[in-house]
Amino acid sequence: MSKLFPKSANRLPLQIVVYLVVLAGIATAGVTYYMTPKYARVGYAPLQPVPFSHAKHVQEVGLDCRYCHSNVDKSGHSNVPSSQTCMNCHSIIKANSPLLAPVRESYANNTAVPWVWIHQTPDYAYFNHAAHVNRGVSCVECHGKVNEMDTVTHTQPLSMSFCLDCHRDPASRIRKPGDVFNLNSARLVEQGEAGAKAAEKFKHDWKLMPPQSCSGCHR
Amino acid sequence: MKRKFDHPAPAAGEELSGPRYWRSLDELAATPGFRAQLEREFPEGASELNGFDRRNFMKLMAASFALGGVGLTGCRRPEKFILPYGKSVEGVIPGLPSYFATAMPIRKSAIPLLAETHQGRPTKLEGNPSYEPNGGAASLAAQASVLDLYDPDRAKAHTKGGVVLKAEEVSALLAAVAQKYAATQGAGLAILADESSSPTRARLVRELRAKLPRMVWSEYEPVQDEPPLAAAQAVFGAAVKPVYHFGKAKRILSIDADFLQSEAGGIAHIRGFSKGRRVTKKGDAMNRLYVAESALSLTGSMADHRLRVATSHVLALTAKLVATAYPAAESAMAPFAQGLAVDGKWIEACVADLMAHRGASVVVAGSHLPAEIHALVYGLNTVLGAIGETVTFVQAESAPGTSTLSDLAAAIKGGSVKTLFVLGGNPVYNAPADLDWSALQKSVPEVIRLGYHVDETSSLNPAATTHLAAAHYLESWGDARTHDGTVVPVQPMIQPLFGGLSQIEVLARLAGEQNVDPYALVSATIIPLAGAGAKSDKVMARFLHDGLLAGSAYRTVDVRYDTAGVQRLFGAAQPLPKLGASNLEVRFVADAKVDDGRFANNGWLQECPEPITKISWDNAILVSPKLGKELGIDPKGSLLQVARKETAEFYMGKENARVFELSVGGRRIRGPVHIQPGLADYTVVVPLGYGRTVSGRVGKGAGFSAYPLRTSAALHFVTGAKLADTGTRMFLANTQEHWSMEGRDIIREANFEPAAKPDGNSYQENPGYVRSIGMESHSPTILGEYGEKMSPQDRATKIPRGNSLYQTPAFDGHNQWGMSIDLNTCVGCNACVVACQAENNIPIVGKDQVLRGREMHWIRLDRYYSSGTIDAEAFGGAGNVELPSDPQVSLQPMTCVHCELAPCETVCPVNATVHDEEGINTMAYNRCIGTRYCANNCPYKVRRFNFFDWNQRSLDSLYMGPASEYGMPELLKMAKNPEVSVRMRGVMEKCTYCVQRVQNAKIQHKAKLMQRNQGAPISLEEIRVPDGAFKVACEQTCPAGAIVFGNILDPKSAVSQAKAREQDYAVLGYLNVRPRTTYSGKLRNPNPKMPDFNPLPFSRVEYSRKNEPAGHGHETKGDHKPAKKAPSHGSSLGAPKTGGLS
Amino acid sequence: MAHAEHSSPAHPLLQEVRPAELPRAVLVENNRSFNWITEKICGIIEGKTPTWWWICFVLACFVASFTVAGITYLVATGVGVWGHANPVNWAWDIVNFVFWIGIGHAGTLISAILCLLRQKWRTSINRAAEAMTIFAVVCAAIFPVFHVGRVWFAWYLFPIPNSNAIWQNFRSPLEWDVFAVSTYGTVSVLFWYVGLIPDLAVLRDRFFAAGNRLRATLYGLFALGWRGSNRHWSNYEMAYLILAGISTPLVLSVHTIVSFDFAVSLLPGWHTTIFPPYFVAGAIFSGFGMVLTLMLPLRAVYKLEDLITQYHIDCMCKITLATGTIVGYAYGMEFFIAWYGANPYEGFAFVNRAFGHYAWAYWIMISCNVITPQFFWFKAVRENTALVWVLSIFVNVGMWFERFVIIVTSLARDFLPSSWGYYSPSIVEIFTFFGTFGVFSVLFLLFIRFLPVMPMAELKAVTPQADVHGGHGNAKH
Amino acid sequence: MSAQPYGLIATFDDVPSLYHAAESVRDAGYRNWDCITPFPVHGLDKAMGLRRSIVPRISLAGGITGFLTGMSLIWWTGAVDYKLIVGGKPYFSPMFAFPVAYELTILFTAFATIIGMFVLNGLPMHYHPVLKYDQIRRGMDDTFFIVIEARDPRFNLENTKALLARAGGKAITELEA
Repeated sequence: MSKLFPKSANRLPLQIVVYLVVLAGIATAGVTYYMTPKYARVGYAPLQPVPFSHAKHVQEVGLDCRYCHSNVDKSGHSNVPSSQTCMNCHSIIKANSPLLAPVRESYANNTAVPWVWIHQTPDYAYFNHAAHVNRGVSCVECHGKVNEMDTVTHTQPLSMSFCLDCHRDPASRIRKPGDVFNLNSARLVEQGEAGAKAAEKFKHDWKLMPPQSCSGCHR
Repeated sequence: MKRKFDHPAPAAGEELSGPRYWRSLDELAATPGFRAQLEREFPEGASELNGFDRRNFMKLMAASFALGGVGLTGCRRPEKFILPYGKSVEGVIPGLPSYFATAMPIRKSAIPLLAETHQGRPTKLEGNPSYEPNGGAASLAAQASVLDLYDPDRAKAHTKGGVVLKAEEVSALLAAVAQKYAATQGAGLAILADESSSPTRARLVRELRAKLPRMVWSEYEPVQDEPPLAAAQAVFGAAVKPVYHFGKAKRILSIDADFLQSEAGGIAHIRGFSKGRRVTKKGDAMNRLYVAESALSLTGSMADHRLRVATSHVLALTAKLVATAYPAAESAMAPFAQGLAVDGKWIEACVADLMAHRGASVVVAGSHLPAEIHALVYGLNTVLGAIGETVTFVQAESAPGTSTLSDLAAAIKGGSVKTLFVLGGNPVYNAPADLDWSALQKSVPEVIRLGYHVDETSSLNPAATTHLAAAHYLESWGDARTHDGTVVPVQPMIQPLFGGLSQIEVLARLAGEQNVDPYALVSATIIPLAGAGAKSDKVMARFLHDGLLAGSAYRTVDVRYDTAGVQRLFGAAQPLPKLGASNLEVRFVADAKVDDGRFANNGWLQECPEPITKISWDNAILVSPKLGKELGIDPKGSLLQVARKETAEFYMGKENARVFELSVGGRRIRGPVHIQPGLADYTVVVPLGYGRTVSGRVGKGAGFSAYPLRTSAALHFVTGAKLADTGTRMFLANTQEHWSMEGRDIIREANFEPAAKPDGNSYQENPGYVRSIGMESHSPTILGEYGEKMSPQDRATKIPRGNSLYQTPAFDGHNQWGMSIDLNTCVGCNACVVACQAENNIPIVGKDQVLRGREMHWIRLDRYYSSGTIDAEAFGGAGNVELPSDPQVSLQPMTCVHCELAPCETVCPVNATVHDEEGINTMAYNRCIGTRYCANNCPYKVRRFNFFDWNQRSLDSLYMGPASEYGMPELLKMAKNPEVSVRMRGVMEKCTYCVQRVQNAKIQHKAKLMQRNQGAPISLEEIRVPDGAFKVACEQTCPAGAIVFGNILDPKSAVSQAKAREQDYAVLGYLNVRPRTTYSGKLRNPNPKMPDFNPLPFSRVEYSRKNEPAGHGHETKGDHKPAKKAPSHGSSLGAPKTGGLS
Repeated sequence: MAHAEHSSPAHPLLQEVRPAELPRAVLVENNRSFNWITEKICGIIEGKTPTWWWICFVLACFVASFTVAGITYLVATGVGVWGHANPVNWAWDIVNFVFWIGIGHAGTLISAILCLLRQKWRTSINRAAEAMTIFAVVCAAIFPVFHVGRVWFAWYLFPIPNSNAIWQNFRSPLEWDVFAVSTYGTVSVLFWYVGLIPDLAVLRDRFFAAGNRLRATLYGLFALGWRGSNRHWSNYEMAYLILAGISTPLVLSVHTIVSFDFAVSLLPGWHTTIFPPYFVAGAIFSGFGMVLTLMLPLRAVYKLEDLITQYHIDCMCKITLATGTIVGYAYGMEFFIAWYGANPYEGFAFVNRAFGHYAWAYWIMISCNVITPQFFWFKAVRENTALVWVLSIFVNVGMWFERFVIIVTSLARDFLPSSWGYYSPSIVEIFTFFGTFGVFSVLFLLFIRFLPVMPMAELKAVTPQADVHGGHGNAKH
Repeated sequence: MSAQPYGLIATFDDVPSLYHAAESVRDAGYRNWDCITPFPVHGLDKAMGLRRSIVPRISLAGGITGFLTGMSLIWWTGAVDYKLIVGGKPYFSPMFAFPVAYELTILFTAFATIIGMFVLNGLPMHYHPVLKYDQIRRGMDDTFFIVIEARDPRFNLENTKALLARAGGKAITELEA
């Protein structure tokens, strides 16, 4: 009697297994990549209504972060400046540059410039700027070197694990209070032996104990 | 931070007048109104707030922009926008709430408040601490009033005969009226207003009446919360009103007066009362409260001796009291005391006790009582030397020439009224039935109504009625006086959302003032009040900053009691009505929640259970168990009565009440009957304020209206009523099915003073009595010997293993949070329930869901009755079948107690609820998948589950799922607290110890520290949040100061002190869950000389019966007596034999 | 009858012992031949689909649709569509879960434990019983999965690395359940499938011979090229024995862990150490009830009296009787401990069960679980198939109510009287549960239609002719 | 047939004859041969001189792996990667880790056992010369075969045929490879 399965059929099971393994691998990799905040956020650099360049304003003009983000060390979240703040200078400098039209218009009839929102945390995560900048965590840790950016780009994933990395080991991230708003400064630990000691001292002296349980960020 | 709130010109307001607000966002985006609104609602960076509602709002807005072609949608995720101010607003720091002083006016008084605003949105109200008598506390109504501001059903435009009027049209209309009647000196013009304490309104009214002398100015309030001036007028010859100082009172006798809740100045009363009640250590004094009342009020529930007496018999009782206290008056009083069926010993002992504390005792009579009684009570206080001590009399505001509703009615009948203004109030709904107000109002050619809702009065005759949308007190300028007369500002937090007007704005326009800007009007009143020479702007700045005008309280007058005056008041003595099932007494009371109906459309109040009956969303005809039996209402128990029988009939866990018809004098109403222990046997209590026919979605159809029974002659109580079964039934949303503590050790009570023959049970003899009750009292200590030796601080961090298999990891936080609740001072006002609701974005679920037991309150007040009659046997005895006719009431605020060894955490499979290092039992909503295992394993049953999308779906279409519309009304979004996540369906929630407040306090404190000691090391003591730097919502609003929250690592903190008390205990402590919230045991202070004295609180009697049936209880020898008695005779245990008279 | 002169431990399955307590019953009546067995069992599959099957199948699908509808509505709307509310946050959902899991246990028990105990009478029923297990687990799994508030996040239950860097709480009995039930399901399927392989090979060749290449290929694929080689048999036997060996502790652990859901909590009426044994006994009890409920009609319809003999029914009745009595004892013991423990909360919980608002449920439970099985003392009853079938139904009902009583009454009235409540199911719950019987039937009908309802190889192995020393030589064909 | 056949197959009608035939083949010293039976014939392994199956060792290995996986998973997630205070219980304790570890033990044992069995049996193998034998169908039903493979050193068409015939085998046929 003729056979039901050809000889080749014997290789079939093995092949199936191999294919499955490969597929599973690809799927996992894909999910891991496309579903992590890193993918969704890092590199996000939308077009803003006004092509504002942090690089120019910080490096050339030499503005401090707090000139515009004036409440970052007082309030839970760092405010985006009102058009009034812009007009402080731009009523004189580039007073009628077409690029600044939206700002002037907004200032004139007191409407809002719809800045595109880049650094978002989820609704249920309560990040507090004041808590961080007052305790030696520099802007650069989460926002990257904004001072060198012409268009602001999302550089860190800002995922829970990202937060935890720092909360579990604050000493390795902190700066001298003076350096917090100096985005070119180095972390204490990156300043050699002394720096590392300083970091530990900082942590101990100022009782740094970042929360690692839910209530720190979720309410 | 309190400062004058810079207010843009009202002009901007018009652009966002009513209806447009409701159109879809993309359409709205086009309107200038939207921009204006953005500027007001979304100031600098506001959109970065993490509050869910705000995020959601931004999403919607982004979407709408996209539709409008303004924005682009990102390819990877929808773009969101940050919409900062064009021009910065001074003093507003995005993300930080601002606080402004204001006040909630109500009748002739006001509650000073601080409003927490987030970028111009008031979200939470708190009492203003600068007003000393209230000490920062607020009432239930005040807490809830912020929701009214965002009531989607409020009147959103001025209309005339259904046509919308613009602001200037309104001004024109009012000007026209003013002109028209200037000619006739006001003849034909009548104004009916609700009562108000506003000096500005008073001033404007004076001006107006000067201009239009023949105008009729009348005021009407359906409910009285201040004693009638007539009494004082008669006996003191002056229009004075009493102000009580319960803080000084050692002995208090309340004659049918619910001074803790429904009387004006309730908050101050509670505060004073609890001051005299608080016992922190052995040797402290404790006041004693005697209450004689017909209903069971909150005040009555606090009574040490309670006498059930029909309100129609109160005069007799008072007469007897006077006769006993002041023998000289005996003969005069005799005829009035005729036929009073009250145990004479009760009265004698009571009076003796009061007299023994001359100068430190006080008698209070309910405002609803006739002037005679008040006159007598003033006399009693004189005899007791109370006047000037525990009660002072102040010059009352009196506006001579103000006519009553009846006068106005007469005028209208006479046809002399051509134009009628109805400012506030709601006469069509709540005017006395005999006036037939609807007909009268219809007969007036022109009616102009200033109302917050389009209610019964506004919609009576739409064609002929002009409705002016009233502004909420949080969006309008004004002023008011507190109960003691202190002038307080009513300061707007936000522009009128719908361009509403306040009364003073209307009156000013009528009076033809040049400057009708309300701020100008108010300052014009206040500056003179401040006294000559004061610099005006300084005065106002200070006034608004403090939230009160220092030293502006009513002048105290010393009064002479004039006995002759009393005789003038009294007519011939009437025989006492013989009450019975066929001749019932009906008592009309303002509802504890919706008051006289003014708050009927407030969801928070509607859903909040009535403090005593525990019924939400309805009122009921309350009858005593005895009457209930006679009416044939006999709830059946379970197969073999294993627990105390329910007082109500239940169908599948829902109270299935019989609907009765209550008729008196030919008038009749229908309502569900609810058996209420503690009532005078033949007094029927009907709360007012329900059964609104024209109201918002919330208020409409809730309960029944009792107004149709009221006549001008008998506004507060009437006899001769009958109840007849209609054969129909309806469900009542009763949030507490079972009323008895079942002899369990949940609320631990003791008498304050020893009995005549000491038995070692009283607090004096055994301050640590709580430890001789409950499983812990005879089981090995759960902390283990080692743990017992530890200091409270060590216990909080090291968590002694006790006899457990497991060693708990150390809690290494800088602070360790804990709470202490004093059961002895809590009066059960429920303010905490709504305060928590406002602070934590807790949704309401509607009657249907409450019926199913799905209410979401994070803190609830458990109310237990005890009567000393419970069956000693495990089950099946007569003692369990008997309903208590005269119970003792025990109240217990119950919320998450944050167990150190939390059973809920152990069972959550996904780590959604875990402990933080500071001892808070946290709840990560976003991690929760909703297995509800935690709720099952919570012994306190304080976890609440989002069975539906309460926030996103309308409550009447919950079961339609996706078929129903998604999303919450914009207005309601504005009410949400951006500091707290709004929970979605399918997640568990519960009290978080206001973790948002805790965290913000910590952060602010640390920021300050870092800026203060630049670089210098910070000590562990420094890093701790200073005690009292912040308060959690329930603690903050508690008038009794019964709730204390703080850091238990700090031995000096208030909470550590409270926990150090000997009467501090953990509910269900034997479970070894180690709650961080502990309770201070309840004390009762009965008078051993009283006939109804019982050596033990009833709950204790029941405890002993259940747990030491033979009476072998150590420490509770006193139980022998009651325990030996036959279970079925409650009264023999010392329940007042005088109870249940008729 | 066959005799075993020598027994080598290496081949336990082949060795026939005579358990003292059991009579040497005839396991295959009328001394049937190998071929007869093959024909008989394959016949069921090869014959044309009977009308009654179609009727039942359509009916079952209809009933199953209730579950589908109920679950869809639930997920779309929220758990609120069920009757749950504070304080009763678990009710029919978990009741049904425990009920179905319990039923499943008999299958594993028959195939595993009886296999270890050398109870050869299991051979004719173990295949169907195992199938029952798997289908019951499927029905059971529906409830815990869909009772959660946010089922789309149910994957939080599995330790998958994610950007939130958060893990599961392995202290939670519910998390133990996740592992227990999924392991149980997997192992049951494997065990069942391994048993099927030789029979699939039979079908493969028969269909091939009959020229039905399609079905031959299908069966063939799953037969994995089985060719009855004795070198294979020897590994196969060993593997099968080991699977049986691990299934036994598995089945015990699964219901133990299910009982932990309650025993580990601190709720009066849940918090009792007696639960694990008591639940396991209950599971076996209900399981055998279900086996009887299913096998008796099957036996009648397919004329399998020669394979499922009176002796089989007898054994199952006796086990039901035994476990039923154990359960009864547990009920009694609960009360004793509650009284003896002198904890007022515990005491009340049990008094309340028997005489409180849910007394009706309690007494249904008692009468079905404690009284019903006592009838099995009588041979007359055991031999009256119809009666046995009816009684087995009672057992199922009773066991459902046991779970209801344990879960709902304990929750409805716990520590604080202020939060006492009463639970009643919504129509959605009722239909969803009713529907699961449809789901079960659909699966079971498909099984009896397309797979051998009895393990042919094993049956043949227990016939006299299977003995290497002849026994009754030639069987009649 | 031209090519070297796979081997010889002989038919036996009942168990005893197969049993004795197997013994004789074994005694003849063949290695690469096999019996085909519709059900596991008790005692046949001995008759064929097979050693005890090594599946149990594989299972044991699987079980141990499973248990360790469980314990280490719970220890690492709870006590190393993310320490959370849950219900006041320790970060790790074998007590609460046990149920899960236990279940994983069983799961892994099951997998190891079955995979081990298949590997040892060289299954799945859908194509096999024996399966091409036209009577093989009855081998799944009620007939017994002995197959002797041609690659056996002792295989010799004639002698082997004779041996099988002596052993009572009927219908001795060559199996094409």
